[in-house]
Amino acid sequence: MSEEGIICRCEELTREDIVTAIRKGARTVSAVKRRTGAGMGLCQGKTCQRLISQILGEEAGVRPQEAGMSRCRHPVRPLPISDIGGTVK
Amino acid sequence: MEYELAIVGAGPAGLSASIEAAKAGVKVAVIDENAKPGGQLFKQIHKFFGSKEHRAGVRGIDIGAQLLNEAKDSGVDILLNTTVWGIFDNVLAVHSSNKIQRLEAQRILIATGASENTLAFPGWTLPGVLGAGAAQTMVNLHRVAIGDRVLMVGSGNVGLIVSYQLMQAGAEVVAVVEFLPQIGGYWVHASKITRLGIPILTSHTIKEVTGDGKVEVATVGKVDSNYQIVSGTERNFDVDAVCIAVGLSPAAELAWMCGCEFMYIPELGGHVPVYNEDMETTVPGVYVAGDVAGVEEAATAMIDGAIAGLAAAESLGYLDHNEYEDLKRGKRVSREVFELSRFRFRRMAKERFANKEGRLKQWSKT
Amino acid sequence: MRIIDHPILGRIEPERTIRIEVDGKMIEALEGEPIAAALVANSMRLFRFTKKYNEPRGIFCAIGRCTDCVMVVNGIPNTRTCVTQVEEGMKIETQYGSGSIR
Amino acid sequence: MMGKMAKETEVVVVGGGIIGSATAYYLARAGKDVVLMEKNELASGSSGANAGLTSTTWCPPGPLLQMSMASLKEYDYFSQELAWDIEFERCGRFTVCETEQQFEEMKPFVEVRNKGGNSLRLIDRNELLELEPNLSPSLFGAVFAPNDGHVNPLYAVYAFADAARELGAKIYEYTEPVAINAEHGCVKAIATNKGEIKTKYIINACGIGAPVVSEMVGLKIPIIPNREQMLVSEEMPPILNRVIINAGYMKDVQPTGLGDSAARKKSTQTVGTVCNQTKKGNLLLVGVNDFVGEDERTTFESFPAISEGILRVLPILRTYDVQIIRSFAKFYIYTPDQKPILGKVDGLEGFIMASGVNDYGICFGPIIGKLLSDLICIGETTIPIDEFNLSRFG
Repeated sequence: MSEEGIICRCEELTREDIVTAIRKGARTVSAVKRRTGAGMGLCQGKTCQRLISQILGEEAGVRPQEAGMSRCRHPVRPLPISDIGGTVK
Repeated sequence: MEYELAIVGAGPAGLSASIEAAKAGVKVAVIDENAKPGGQLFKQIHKFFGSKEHRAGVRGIDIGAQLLNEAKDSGVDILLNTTVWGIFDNVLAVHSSNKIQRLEAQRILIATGASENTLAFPGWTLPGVLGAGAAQTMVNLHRVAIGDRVLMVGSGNVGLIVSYQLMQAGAEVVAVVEFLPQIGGYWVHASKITRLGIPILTSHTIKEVTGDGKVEVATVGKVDSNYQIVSGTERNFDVDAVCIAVGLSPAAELAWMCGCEFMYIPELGGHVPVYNEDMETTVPGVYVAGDVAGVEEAATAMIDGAIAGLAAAESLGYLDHNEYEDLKRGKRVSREVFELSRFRFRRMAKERFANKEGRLKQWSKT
Repeated sequence: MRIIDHPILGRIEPERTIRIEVDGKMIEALEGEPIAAALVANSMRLFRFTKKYNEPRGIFCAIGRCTDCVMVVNGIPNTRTCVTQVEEGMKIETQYGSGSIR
Repeated sequence: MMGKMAKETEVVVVGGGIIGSATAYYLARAGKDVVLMEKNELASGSSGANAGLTSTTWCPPGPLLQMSMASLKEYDYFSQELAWDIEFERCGRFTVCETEQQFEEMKPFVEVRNKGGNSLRLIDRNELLELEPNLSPSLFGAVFAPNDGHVNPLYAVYAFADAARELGAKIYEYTEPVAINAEHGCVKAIATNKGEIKTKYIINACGIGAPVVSEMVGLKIPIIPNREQMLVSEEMPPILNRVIINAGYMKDVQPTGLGDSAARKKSTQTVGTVCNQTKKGNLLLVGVNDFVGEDERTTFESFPAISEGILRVLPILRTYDVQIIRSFAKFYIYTPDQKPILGKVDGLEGFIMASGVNDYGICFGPIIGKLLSDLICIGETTIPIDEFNLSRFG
């Protein structure tokens, strides 16, 4: 269970999951994301990125400007596929 | 769809920008994903501080209504229930009425505001733990109670104001917890809630929240100088809601997508798009205003927005340079309150560009 | 619970109420309000259980960003209830994991 | 992981994608002193942004088919025997035909490949719908490839890299080569932004960056980035048991021998319909391919293009109003004949190519790593790779 406390709410990743990724060498928010999937869920990292940046600071001394943010991609909100491919009947 | 200026976000920054630009003759659209325009203004039922020119003493909700009327009167198109889900060069990708569309714009203003920061403690995912801004939305906008007994985490202005508003809406705020040794927000706000008998526990933090499927007990403790909980100081509060008010970050996804350069400035809320004195980012034709350009107050957002609107109008040829400077200066007179943070920002931004040969000149049109 | 009287905002006069079905139970909602508000007004706070740890979740950001308040709405899972308006006869269900295919 | 950089090693692998990580792993397993360097972060290039497909279907008989099948075995071993969780599954794949003509074209296609050792099977609409009830009944039939499947490409890269490190390989991220020192036709050392390393071998596993590294020794490589745009859906319950790809896309994009790949003009944009449901439940939807240099932005038009294609094949996505949560674009490492560029380079002892893997790098990564390790350690490879030598481009 999430005794340790959840960090990524969507993907249900705990602080321990994030710390393990950092111990394996992740030094940026993007690298933590690739290793753990944190920020790949429905909200696309809107809540957890900042927390992960903080943990990178605590665990590895990474400053927020170096931790960066993971790349923003379209769409900024979930988009129903039938509204995108509207012309197909 | 085609506009000369497309503004994303119908909050104080976006609406102010739209008014100035439309008055100068620009064809403007303001786009907002919500059913109601106004951004955070319609949650803000307290009176604002600051100078008279910037509507001090007026409540956020009333400012929102005024701006909205002014924008409509100036001929601004306000597209509601419309989400801008991306920006592709000069095309805004919008989603509304079950379809996606392209909205072309010669200038783009991103005024998407900020989002709430959070704290991760055991139990923070339980129903009943929510952002203070979220509580404000539920209580003031949707008029539903988020709980009867609430613990507020964070004593910045948001924490203090929302605590007061929760009391106004009939809830009981059992305490405000602040991990720093002093209260974060203005004294005026703090004294309003202490007068109501709400304790503000400085040098305290939340340890955990427990409950069966919902918030039942919040445990807080006193922290030492390393911000670690001193064992034995824990105390429990029986509550059914916990609000987190630990600051805001610019909601700058669209600016990232546009390829804007960013800087990390903790005082402005974290990663902020770099912009010049016209509120233009490092991507020509893309402007920012309001919280997305650095978390401040609604009054700052309105000034930011007005300047961005004027700057866009000038760059589109609707104002000559002198007219623009005069109008802009007019907006700036009452800026003293906010000058400090902006000055700091400008200085940092200049330092950054000074390291890049040739860029400084391009960036600062002075 | 609804906040009917408010010292600053005044009194709300629930004009048009509609009925929605939540996990088989009919409740009243106000036209134009988001699903999440209607549920909270009826003292419902638990919106879903997560997939991995089966943990309860509810409203967190209330503005459509965090996606924590998703439920199955008219058979469609992962619907953000804080930004989806109620409609007469809407069928809302607690979501388990990522929902299921009928 | 960071630490001070080694001064000397036997092999330097440049490029921290699937090819580089796998190569480092097999070399380390063979006891070689190996350094893996990546100018950005592990898996930050094409290996980190693709649909994770492992496929033998397209492979013409010969070394490519042999390599693809051998690579799947390596994945089996790595994920089963060594228990790395990389979400590898031989779930099978349907190359779906929307018309009778496409279906007819597939008959010789299947025959040739099966003679070469594959076990493909043509199936009609009824069987297709029985196996995949959510597919559109308007489809005509499909090629069933029982051994094809998918892997989580990110986890695969990290697993190979972590396993390599456990075996003693040194991994340096944010380490970019700036020059290669060679004397008397032999590789001597590689200079990077973090310092110089003496080495006997340099393996260029850089993906679309490979021409830059080869340029350091005066080699021109005909690799061109081909942008591939994809959409990612929200997590959903299982709606597909296998990977789906439309026959038209395979013909347009992959070197199947069906179309004349040389005729694939560089100006052409292709739109395909590929759907892979990950273990977690997200759908990875491919894609729009075009040649736009190294521009990795996505376009507005790719959204309706990809969505319309997939809705035709999987109408259930409309019923459930599935939401798209992300898009991305990365590069397919295109070569003129769509074959990889592998092996030694004439006139420069110690310089080895491991690139040009078009869109099959994830599938081929393990076997390329293994073959190149064999090439260095024992001087020969179990599958002939001569036809992939750079010299073929003259």
